[in-house]
Amino acid sequence: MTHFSTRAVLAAAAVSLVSVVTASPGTAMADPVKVGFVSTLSGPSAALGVHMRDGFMLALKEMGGKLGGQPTEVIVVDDELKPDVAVTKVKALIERDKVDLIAGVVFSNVMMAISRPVLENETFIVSGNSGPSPLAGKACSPFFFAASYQNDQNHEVMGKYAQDKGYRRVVLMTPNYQAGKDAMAGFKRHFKGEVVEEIFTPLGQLDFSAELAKISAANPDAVFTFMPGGMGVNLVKQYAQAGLSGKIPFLSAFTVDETTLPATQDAALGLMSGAQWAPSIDTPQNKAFVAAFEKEYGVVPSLYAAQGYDAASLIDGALKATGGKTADKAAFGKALAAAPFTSVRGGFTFNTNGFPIQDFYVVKAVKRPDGKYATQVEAKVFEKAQDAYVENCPLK
Amino acid sequence: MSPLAPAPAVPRPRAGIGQTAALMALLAAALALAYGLGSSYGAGLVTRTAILALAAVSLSFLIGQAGLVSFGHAAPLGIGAYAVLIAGEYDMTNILAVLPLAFGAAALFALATGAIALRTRGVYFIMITLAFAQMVFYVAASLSAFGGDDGMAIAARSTFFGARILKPDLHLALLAIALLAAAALGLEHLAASRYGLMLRAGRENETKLEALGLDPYRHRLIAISVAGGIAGVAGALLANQVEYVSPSTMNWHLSGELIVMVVLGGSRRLGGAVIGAMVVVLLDEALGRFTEHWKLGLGLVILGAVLFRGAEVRALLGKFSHG
Amino acid sequence: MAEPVLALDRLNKSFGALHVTRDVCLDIRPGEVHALIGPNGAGKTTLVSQIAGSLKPDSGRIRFAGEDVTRLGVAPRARRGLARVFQISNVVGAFTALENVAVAVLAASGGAFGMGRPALADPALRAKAQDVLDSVGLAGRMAVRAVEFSHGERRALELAMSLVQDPELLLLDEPMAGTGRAEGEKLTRLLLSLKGRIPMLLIEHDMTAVFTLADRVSVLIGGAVAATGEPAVIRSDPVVRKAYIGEDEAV
Amino acid sequence: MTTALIVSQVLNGLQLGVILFLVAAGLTLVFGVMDFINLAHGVQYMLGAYLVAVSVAFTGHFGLGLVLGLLAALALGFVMEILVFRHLTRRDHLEQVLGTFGVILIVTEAVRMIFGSAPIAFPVPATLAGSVTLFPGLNYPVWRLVILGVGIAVAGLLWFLVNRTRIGMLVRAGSTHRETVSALGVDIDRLFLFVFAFGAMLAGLAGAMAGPLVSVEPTMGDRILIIAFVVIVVGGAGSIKGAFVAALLIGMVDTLGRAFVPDLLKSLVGRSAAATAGPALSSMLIYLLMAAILSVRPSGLFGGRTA
Repeated sequence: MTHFSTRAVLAAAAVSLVSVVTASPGTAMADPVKVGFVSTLSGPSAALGVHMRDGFMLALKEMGGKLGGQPTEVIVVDDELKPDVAVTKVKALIERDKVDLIAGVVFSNVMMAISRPVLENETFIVSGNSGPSPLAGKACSPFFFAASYQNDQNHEVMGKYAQDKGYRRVVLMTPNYQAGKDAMAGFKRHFKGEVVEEIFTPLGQLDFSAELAKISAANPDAVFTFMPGGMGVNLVKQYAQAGLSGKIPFLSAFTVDETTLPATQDAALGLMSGAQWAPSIDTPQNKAFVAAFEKEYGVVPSLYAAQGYDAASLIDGALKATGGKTADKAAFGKALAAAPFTSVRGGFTFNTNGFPIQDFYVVKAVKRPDGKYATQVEAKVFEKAQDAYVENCPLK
Repeated sequence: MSPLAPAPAVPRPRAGIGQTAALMALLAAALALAYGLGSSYGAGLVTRTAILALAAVSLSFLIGQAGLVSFGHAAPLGIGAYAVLIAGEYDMTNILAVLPLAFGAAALFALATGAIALRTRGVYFIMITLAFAQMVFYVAASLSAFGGDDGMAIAARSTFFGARILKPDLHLALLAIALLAAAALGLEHLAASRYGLMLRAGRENETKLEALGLDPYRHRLIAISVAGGIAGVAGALLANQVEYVSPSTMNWHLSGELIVMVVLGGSRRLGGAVIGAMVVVLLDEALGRFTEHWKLGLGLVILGAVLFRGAEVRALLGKFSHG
Repeated sequence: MAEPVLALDRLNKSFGALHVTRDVCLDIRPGEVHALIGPNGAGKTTLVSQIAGSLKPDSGRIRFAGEDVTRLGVAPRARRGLARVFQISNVVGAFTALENVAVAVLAASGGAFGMGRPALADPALRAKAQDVLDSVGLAGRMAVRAVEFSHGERRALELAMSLVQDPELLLLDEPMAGTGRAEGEKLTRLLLSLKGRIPMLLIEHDMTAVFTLADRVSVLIGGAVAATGEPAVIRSDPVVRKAYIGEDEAV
Repeated sequence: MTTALIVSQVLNGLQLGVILFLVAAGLTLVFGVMDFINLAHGVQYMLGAYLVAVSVAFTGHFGLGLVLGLLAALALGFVMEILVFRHLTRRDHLEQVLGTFGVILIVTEAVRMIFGSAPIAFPVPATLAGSVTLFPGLNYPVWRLVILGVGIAVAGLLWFLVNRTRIGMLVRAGSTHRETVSALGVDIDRLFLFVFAFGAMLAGLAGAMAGPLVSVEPTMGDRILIIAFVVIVVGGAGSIKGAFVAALLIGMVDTLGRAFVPDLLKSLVGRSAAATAGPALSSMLIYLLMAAILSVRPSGLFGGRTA
């Protein structure tokens, strides 16, 4: 059994315990704006979090390291996709680092875990991705703003698209957790045909052969799926190899995007997704953003990157409106709600619940002339859409 | 255990009480200091340390005293956390009911799985405990009424007949330290008792114990249940601190980290686990501040600690530490 | 005659094609020291394991202390008074002599689950341990860890752990192995002092010890009992001489 | 339920089993020779996938890339053994668990620093892409058939190596009579070096076979590691035959469980209950199987000794 010098270890522990406990936030100089950026940077889904953070940091860099003209300090923390870890770290951001607001958060379980302590503390959250339904509806908060979407919306896009296309029989497949169930519910909101089968898979599944065999046997008009991160890569590769790609249309959300396309490559070509943004959106801001991102990081940005970028622009705009001050929370909240920035996705306004009113598209995975893979707008499905939960939100 | 390793020194439990007391004093002092400086974050860190130390101490009892390397100790911890969540959903928040419930549920789980796991030895034991923990993980992930894979926020921190005594973080911190002290001293006492002597004898030489007419099975089962129950209490405290419970609490990495704490601090004495918990929490904290790739640093520290605890180094340090 | 303490009735054990115990019948009478000898590979260890309960015979019965124990495991047999001293000294190396004996006392007395007071603070336990350590000549070594003991001392300690249990039968598996001449003689004297009080089954290579201690001797050859009888008879048995003892060793 | 569906699910199960066998074989060999618990085996699987993916991209040729990648995996196996693992062989299991847990963290993070968190490309070689019609109504991906073939070939090769060669004899003897082998004058440490590196290469091969099917990212070894351990303890640690049988058993149970348990539950407890319980039960199935087998046979199906 290993054992170390007890006294040495004890002494080291004592010293470091004292030093960490007493570590106080930097002595008050001209207070910079402090942003706590929470993202998933380790584990199988880290790619999403890396994109979102990179988008945010790119915007900050373009603005000379300042938001709203103020010197800005961004403290990035890794939530490890563990809600309890996230809560601990977010509490540290608020209590130790005294951040002015929290930004980022990829996954909704993390968002649901941190939202209560953060919002109870009346600290603002600007979501760079997650838009869970409780925060859009009953549990909405004047301190919460989503620079992304409400979770259900991209699924609704695909349901509407399937309906418009005249598909009658579809198979739905998602991981067995809340977001998966929400995805199915979102899809069915506008799809009126027959759902032949609902397949729930364990989270983090590697091998989809059993499910693909089932799908092949059921031979539906289309498959709708939601498999974020690595699961999506597994599924797309195996879907192509099973020879289903050309045969059964593959509709998805958060499954085929620029975080996974470098891995799936040709296997994903032609697959359809619901999104509120794609690199191909033709606005000057978006063209500049996509070019800058590719130049900075060498990869095509994903919607997570675009949302991270927009989150930074949104904060920047609001800070400009308040003259760089966040102390007056009502004023800062009002400034954020006005969405004083130009989103890379085009039109963007906030609804009463802090979620955007925006357009949604069906996008298709393509190979660009330069050999890189990206999504491309195929059709606009919703125009200036609001989410399904806003009526439940008491905020007016 | 490797036949080539020299016989390890057996814990002298009584000698550990002084160390345990010193460690509790250290935690309490750190807490006082944090409050003195108005660092509620520091206080939270002390609380987290105490909670993880509680779980680590119980695992240390299993590893150091009973010789049972459980690779699934996150499971009873998670069960304790879920006990708080589920009881809260049924409006049961009284701490006098919730903590015993967490202890009982986790101990019962440990008893049931231990009864099977104890039929195996060595690597099989390590793996079967891991397997049981994975099963609990998947069960928790399928509890859609309680958040499924996402987990959910607990209704409220535990109360004392309706009084929200744990609402102030200070109270939770004090409770965690007090329970840690109680558990550590209780386990020290248990280790020194007749039961503890027999448990260690079984760890050291099972064949002989059987030849003396004693099958250590029941002793071990008791140890597993007690350790599981204590881990359950730690889980209940963790749920109260974070106010959120999810299956990720039962991730096998946490089981691994608990082993790291026990071994880093030394499994000979229960206090070692407390030291290990301090080191791991602080390492997480310090490295996490320093770099995105903090896990690389943690890995290096762990590997280095295992590789370079060579006899020479120990002999050198031993002069100072055991003098 | 009183019922034997231990009676083996046509025991058989095979490992695959290897028939290592063949129709072994053996009994040990109250108070008797019964030696079991045989060349290497005769199946002594397998037989001892079956008697102790760590190995189950393929067929045959074992009666011990008036009871059929064939299907019982090691621990239940030990609780019925079967005390085993292992071929390779089996004590808890990291424990002191006192702790070792305390373990044996507690295992025998059923106090093994006591969670109240510290075990070693019990004066009655200490007194009992002191007594038995005295009786095996380890009086001054109570607080020394067993790893620091010599072979002979460890053997004596193991014997002490057996004695403290008031055994019905001592199963001694080559107690002289690995001990020096002086230590061996000391051990022989110790066993001699117990003779008559506690029946023993002595498996031993050291013929001096065997002929000093044994009331009867059984010879195991090729897994079967070739002969049983008083030492003098065995010593002159031609089959035994030929197969095992060898002319020059036969004193 | 059609015959084609059942046949394809059985093939799926076999093929998953074969991948598990490739991973578990190295693990069980290393355990057998030195009683060594190597948690870092999963990262060797991950490294194999990365090395082969990179070599294929670099050479532009799948076969050549595969060979180069596997050689690199072998070389890395030697390096890791010399740097880390040989210093852990004579420690107790606890320290092995701890030390190799540290190796997981280090290697995973190092790969992330070099290649990033995002999954990297590992396409199926063009000639082996797509699917073939096995019989009317049953199309099956060619690559999965390749995996089946490779796995069975490796199993045959291992059987030959272990049962018909001197080194195999030593490996078998080493797992049960370590002292005897040492007494024969065989340098057990050298034997371990080769077995370890070979095991690393086998894990790498498994990674390379799985690469075109799954997401190749730094933590891909995590989940497979746990299942591989389930395989070796169910089979009996140290036994190649056990690993083979257990791998196929677990591959089958896992796949068929996922394929049929939800439907089965639907007919038993109704649709909504089945929707939640089904996936949970099918993910637990292999652990249930393991617990059941170990409670009856504490040393696994073919395990002679308790570790």
